[in-house]
Amino acid sequence: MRIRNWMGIALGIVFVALAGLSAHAQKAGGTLVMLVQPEPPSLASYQSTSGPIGLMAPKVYDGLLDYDKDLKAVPSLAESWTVSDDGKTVTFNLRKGVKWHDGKPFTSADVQFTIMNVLKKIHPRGPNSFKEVMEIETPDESTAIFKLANPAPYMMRSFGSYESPIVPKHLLDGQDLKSASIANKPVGTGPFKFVEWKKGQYIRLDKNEDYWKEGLPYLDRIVGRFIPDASTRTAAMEKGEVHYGAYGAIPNVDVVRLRELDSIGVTTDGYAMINPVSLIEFNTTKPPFDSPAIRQAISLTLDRQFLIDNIWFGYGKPATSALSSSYAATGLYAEGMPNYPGKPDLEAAKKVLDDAGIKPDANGVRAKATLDLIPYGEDWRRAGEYMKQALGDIGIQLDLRYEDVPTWLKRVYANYDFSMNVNYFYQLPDPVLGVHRHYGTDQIRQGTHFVNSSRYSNPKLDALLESGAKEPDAGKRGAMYKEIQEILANDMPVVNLHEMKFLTVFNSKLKGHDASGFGAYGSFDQTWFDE
Amino acid sequence: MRNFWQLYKRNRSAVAGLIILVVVVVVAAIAPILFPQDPFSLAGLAMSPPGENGFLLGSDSLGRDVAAGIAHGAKTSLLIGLLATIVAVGFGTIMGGLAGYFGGKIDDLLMRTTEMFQTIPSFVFAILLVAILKPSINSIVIAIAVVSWPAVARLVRGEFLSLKNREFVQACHTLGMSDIRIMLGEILPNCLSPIIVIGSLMVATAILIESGLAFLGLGDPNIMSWGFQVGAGRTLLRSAWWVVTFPGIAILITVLAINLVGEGLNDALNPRLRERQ
Amino acid sequence: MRLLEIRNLHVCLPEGSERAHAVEAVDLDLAPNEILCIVGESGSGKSLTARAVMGLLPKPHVRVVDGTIEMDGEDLVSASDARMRDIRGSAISMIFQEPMTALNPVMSIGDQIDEVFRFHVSMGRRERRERALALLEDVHLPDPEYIMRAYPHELSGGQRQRAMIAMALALDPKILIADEPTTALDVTTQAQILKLIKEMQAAHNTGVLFITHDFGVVADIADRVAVMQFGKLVETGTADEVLNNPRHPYTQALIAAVPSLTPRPPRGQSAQPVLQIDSLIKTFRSGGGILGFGGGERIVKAVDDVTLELRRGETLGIVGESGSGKSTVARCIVRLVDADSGRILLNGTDLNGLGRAEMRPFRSSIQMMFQDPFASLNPRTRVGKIIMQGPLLQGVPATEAQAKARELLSIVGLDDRAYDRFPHEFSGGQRQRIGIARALALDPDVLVADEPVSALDVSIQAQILKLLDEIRERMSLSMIFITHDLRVAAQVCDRLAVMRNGEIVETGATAEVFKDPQASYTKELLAAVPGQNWRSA
Amino acid sequence: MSQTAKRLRYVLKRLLQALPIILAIIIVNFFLLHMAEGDAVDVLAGEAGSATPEYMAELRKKFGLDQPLPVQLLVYLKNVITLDLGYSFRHDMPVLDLVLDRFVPTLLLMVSTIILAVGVGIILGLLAATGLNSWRDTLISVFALVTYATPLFWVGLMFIVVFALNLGWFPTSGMENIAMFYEGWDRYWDIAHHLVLPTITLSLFYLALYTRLMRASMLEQAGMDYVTTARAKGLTERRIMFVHVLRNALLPVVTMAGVQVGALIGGSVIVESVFAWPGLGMLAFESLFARDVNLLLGIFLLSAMLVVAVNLIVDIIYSWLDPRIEVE
Repeated sequence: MRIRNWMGIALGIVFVALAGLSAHAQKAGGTLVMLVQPEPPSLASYQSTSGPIGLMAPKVYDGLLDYDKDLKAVPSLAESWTVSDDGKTVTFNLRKGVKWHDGKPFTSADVQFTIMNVLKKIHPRGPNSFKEVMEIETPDESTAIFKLANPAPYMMRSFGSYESPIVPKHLLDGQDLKSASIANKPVGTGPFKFVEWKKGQYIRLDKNEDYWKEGLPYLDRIVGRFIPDASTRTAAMEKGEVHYGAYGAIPNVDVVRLRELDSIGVTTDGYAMINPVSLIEFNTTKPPFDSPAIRQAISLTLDRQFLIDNIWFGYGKPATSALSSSYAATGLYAEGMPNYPGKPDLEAAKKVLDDAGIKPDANGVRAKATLDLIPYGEDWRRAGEYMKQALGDIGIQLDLRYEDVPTWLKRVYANYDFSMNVNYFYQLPDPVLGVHRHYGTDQIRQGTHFVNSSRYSNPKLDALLESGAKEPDAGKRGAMYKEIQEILANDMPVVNLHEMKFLTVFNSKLKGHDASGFGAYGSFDQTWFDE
Repeated sequence: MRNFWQLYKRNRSAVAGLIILVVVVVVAAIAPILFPQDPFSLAGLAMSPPGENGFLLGSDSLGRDVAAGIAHGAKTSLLIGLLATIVAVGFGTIMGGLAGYFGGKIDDLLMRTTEMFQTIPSFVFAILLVAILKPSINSIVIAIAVVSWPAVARLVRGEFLSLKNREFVQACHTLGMSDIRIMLGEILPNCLSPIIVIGSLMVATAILIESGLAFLGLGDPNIMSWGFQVGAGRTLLRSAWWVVTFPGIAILITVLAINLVGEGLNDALNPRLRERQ
Repeated sequence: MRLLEIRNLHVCLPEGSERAHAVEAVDLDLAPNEILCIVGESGSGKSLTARAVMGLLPKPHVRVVDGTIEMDGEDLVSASDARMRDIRGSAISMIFQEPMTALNPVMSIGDQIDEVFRFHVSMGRRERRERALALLEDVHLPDPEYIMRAYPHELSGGQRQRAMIAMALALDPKILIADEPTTALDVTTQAQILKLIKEMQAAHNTGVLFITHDFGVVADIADRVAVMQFGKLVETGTADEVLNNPRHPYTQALIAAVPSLTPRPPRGQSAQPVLQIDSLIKTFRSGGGILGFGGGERIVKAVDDVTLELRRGETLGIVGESGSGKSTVARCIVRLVDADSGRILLNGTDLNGLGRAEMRPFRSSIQMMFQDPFASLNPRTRVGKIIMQGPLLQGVPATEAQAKARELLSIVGLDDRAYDRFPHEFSGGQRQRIGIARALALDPDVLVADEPVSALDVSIQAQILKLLDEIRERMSLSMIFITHDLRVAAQVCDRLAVMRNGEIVETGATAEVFKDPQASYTKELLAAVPGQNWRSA
Repeated sequence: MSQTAKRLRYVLKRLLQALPIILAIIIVNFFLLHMAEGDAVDVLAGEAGSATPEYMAELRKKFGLDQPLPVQLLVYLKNVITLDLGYSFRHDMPVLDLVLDRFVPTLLLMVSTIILAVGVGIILGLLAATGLNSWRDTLISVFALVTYATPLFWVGLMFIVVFALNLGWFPTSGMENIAMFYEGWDRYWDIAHHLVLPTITLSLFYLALYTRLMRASMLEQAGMDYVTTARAKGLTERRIMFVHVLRNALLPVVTMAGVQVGALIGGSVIVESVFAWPGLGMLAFESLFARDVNLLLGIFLLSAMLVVAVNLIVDIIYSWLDPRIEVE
């Protein structure tokens, strides 16, 4: 049984009308040069969620849906959609007349192929997001019907072009997905066509004249430019050689200076979808961090505001729970968790340690450990240096270790040869997508990156996580997650540090780059220059 | 010795270099007295300009004292320079000495090896070594030594080649002296001067390489050094110039001083120059 | 008529030198078409006098402080730099001791001659070239076209010096200054160059200021002679006066020190051989790499089937010019160089092919003395230790070796204080004495002396030769004496072997070889010895 | 044998001699890289966000990383013989294409740096030596020392701030103005404009070396006998310095330039990083941290060949400057 979602259609009409109207105010033309850092390994957003890929690929690919600034779903390749009452059937009505950049028509077969053969197989998060999708029926060229084993409300948040790009079946079917040529030369349905990738220099995308949104995109061209050195990126932004830099492309310290300039704008919008949180992972299987007490003490000791002020120059918010406060909108976030003090509480920390029998020796040292630092930039080194000093005050003596990416990944996620690791995770728009992977026993997957490397295992928590994932009722779900957060605040397998605020720095002449809820990961079809 | 000092003294800039170098060494030695606190300690208000909030040379983004860092870092930087040089000079002398003394196949083999090292882009190779050995003082010293020794080997080989045919060495052969004793006791002391000169310049280069590695994020995170300060402060260049500029000046002055001393040593030790004067 | 008048010339030395003036109160005259030889030992100031005339003193530390140098009435001391440049190369020109280093290695001979024309006269390119070719022809260089294009390293030593002479005579100078122009040359070449200088001088009516340390050369070439010592002129006069009737004691002593060409009387000798060298062959290879991409490999037969015999108590001289292989023979004998084949029998034991360890016991029986007094002693080792090293290596106890070293120092005529000093504190002659002491420390049966006096001034040379003679008697040494100097050979050797291109062309008792040379090469050599008509005493 | 044949033979010989060196470089670095923790798959998976061990194993199989090391090495060497440098794991492209793409910028930066450093170094060294102990000499010596002792990245950043931002004379970074996509002469001009700051920055360090070497070499040559001869011929000091001494003094500078090519490619990492110059140094740096073994080996191979080629050119220049050296 299908129920038409008139709402969707209506929204679509309004949207197109609005786009048509505003075309008078906005000017077409111009080349946008945006910072892409680092140079991406490929543009295969269907098999990698790597940040720089996310900056370029969504300009080429479309998703079934898009999300507005409030993260509400709006039509994209799907003109409308319906969810059955039992939540197990989702029907998408696809836009007609859409063409791939190579001129071939876009059909429901592409959707079926993308979800079942690509995203469920090789996308890093796809197997999770589409876990419940058993099959996709394609009664005609413009209808795709998803059949689910269980209801999956969180899935409806995963249809954006960054998370789930729809890829051309005719170019991928029957090929080895891992070495298909579209990895480096993407062919999509999006507002910009891939033209050229000059390794070490830039990726060039030109306007798609046949884009299905009438009158869009405004820009003639987008060039993604690679500049390895942060100070040089800042200089290039200042000089107007580049117009847009997101995801920390411009270091916060420079932003503090640049935001005073009229020619430059700064925003923290556009990151709601990824919801990043910095944290410390502990190896809970061996001393000294096998004791919850020492983990709690660390959480009590660290001055989160200091980190935010001195390393991220004021951008960020102290973490107060295992869940980011941005989940407050969906009612999942719980306030007032223990061991997340507003100000560092050294006395409490020492008491916790004393009570647990972790006493200082003659030199005042209670425990020694090595702190591994995520090798993604200088900020994390500074954070480590701060923690070394701060934790020294309660008798935890740290050595810092900063290795390159492969060594670090191998150490933490394959060899488990670490005791304490600074990291950051995207919590994503739903905890099932971004948070569960830290804590579930089923997420202790040796050799898989960014999952439960603490090897924390709690059957009670596992049960709560499982039912929380499936619960459609917002109120009940909120209660479950409150309990989850309480358990995690007491056991502290991971200490959350702060809710990160990524910065987007842009030339003031650049408008409309924030049209999508994805911010920099959006399609930029409505971006234009106000000369 | 007195003779040496007389000759050295004639080069005024070399004397200036020596004075600067002595000052740097003294600062390194008394750093724990000047700045008893851990140079990593968060001593006060972050990013204070020089002279404010009790920071002579300002503070960095975490409120660490730049001056304390420079004083404590002097020891590390000099140590890295010295150790890397000792290793490079030691190894290069052995390789160059063997190659020059024995000649023939050994020479060919050893010289091809040094050629190999000179064919690899050396800084990239140093980065590779540090990355593989994981960033620490030890691996930095090893990496610098590995890319520096071929120059020493070539120099020593040349010296050995010319000295081994000198008549005093032949005289030792006719006395039945063993090769080892001839190499160590007869030839080596006579090529110490150029080795000392190249060694002194190598200390300077090593300090520069260390700062370059640190710039690329390959420093030891636990030990205060000028390279560390420069690497940590480089993004602050435009917002808090003092954080990176003062350590940079420390590097500049020290490298400069070592070079002046090296040139002075060269003038004083190089007999060819001496005869000309 | 006087071409050049030097009056009261004083040239100072840098502060802190041994003496204040390199040249002191020198008066000299040079007439056209005259060859004036300035003779003296090293450090006598003869070279600086010549350079003062050229205005080529290493200013500012060494300069003329007093006196005049007048050429045709024009004072050169006070002449401007520009005027001196005009004079140099046209009115006065100069040739040097070592033509290899005196010519620019990266410039062709033709270009270097051409420069002289370009800077002094205006001439077309063609004309300059023709003049240069004619000059090369004049100095008897074969194939002048080739020489014009050639670089210095492509010519032989004699050819280079001829080219230098051509260059110096390019503009028909009034004065030619020749600073030891034949010292670096072999004796036969020297004779040719001396002949050439005389010929050119006569043809161009040139006044020649000829600097030399060799009285043989003086006897062959000089019209007048000036003798210098310690910067002062001790005697001047015609060649005949000075050479045959010297008045000043220094001149007398110098002349007395020149070894006579008349071989000394033969000594009684045993027929028992100490050392026999049998069919010795040594070839040197150069070029070619580890993987044999040779192409450029050169093979030189340095020693080609040499057979020699040294009898107990005798001194066997090996004479020959550079490149004859005489030094290689010596080095093969002491096993510094491994011979390719042949036998070296020391008291019946074949040394050739012995390993280092096997060789060690024989080291003490056969010792060597080297040519260069500066290179043969380790500058970083004290004299006592240098002498002791040998005995210590042979296992002699340290105290015994020390005592022996002190004793040897006194035997070679050195003060006991020398024991604790470094080699650089000694003069060349003293160092050769130390070298002798080192060789003697092992009580050898055979001493191989490789040009032991060639680098020494003639008076020192006489002393060392005398010392060697005494020691040979005292220690009943047998000696192989390598030399290029036939005068020295005549005075030292009992028998002679003459070498050329790695082969022995003649052997025989010294007196017989001198009196009645068999090989044509020996005759050539003997004929080339400078000053042979001068003195028979 | 004719002169040309001799030269050809020499070039061939030198290239053959370089073979074992290049082979050794490949083998040494191959094992070094495999000694490092983690491989290309770890990096790719880490960047992708998350990947299952099964997926990673599949990738390893695809890249041939599941084979024993000696087998991998042999396969690589076998491919290299056929001029196949393999596939870059990270870029999913043939290594040869990638490396050749970066070769031109590297060559541009290298050649312009050598020309600037050697050229200006020679001139400054000459000026210093001819004005020995004058203020000119002192000034040049101080300048050389200071440029040598100043960390490269600091100079680079300062140049950007002063010349690109404050004065606006040059672009901050990159190789061309990519918003414009110039063509023809405009493009060459644009590239030259972008080349200025990186070249000057990289030159400064080497400039100091050549200046000092040239000065010392001039002084040494000025004491040689042939200079006395030249004076005895009545030549002017000018002629002596610029014709006689200069050519001889150049020889050690040329030798040094040859020795430093290897260092130059490596030393450009920092400059390439600061100025976002798309050269091989930066590519090597990135591929190292991506454990892109094939790519890094390819870079080493190419840069080794470049060094060999430049050394050959230097030798030929040397033999042209110094007739004593015969190319044979």
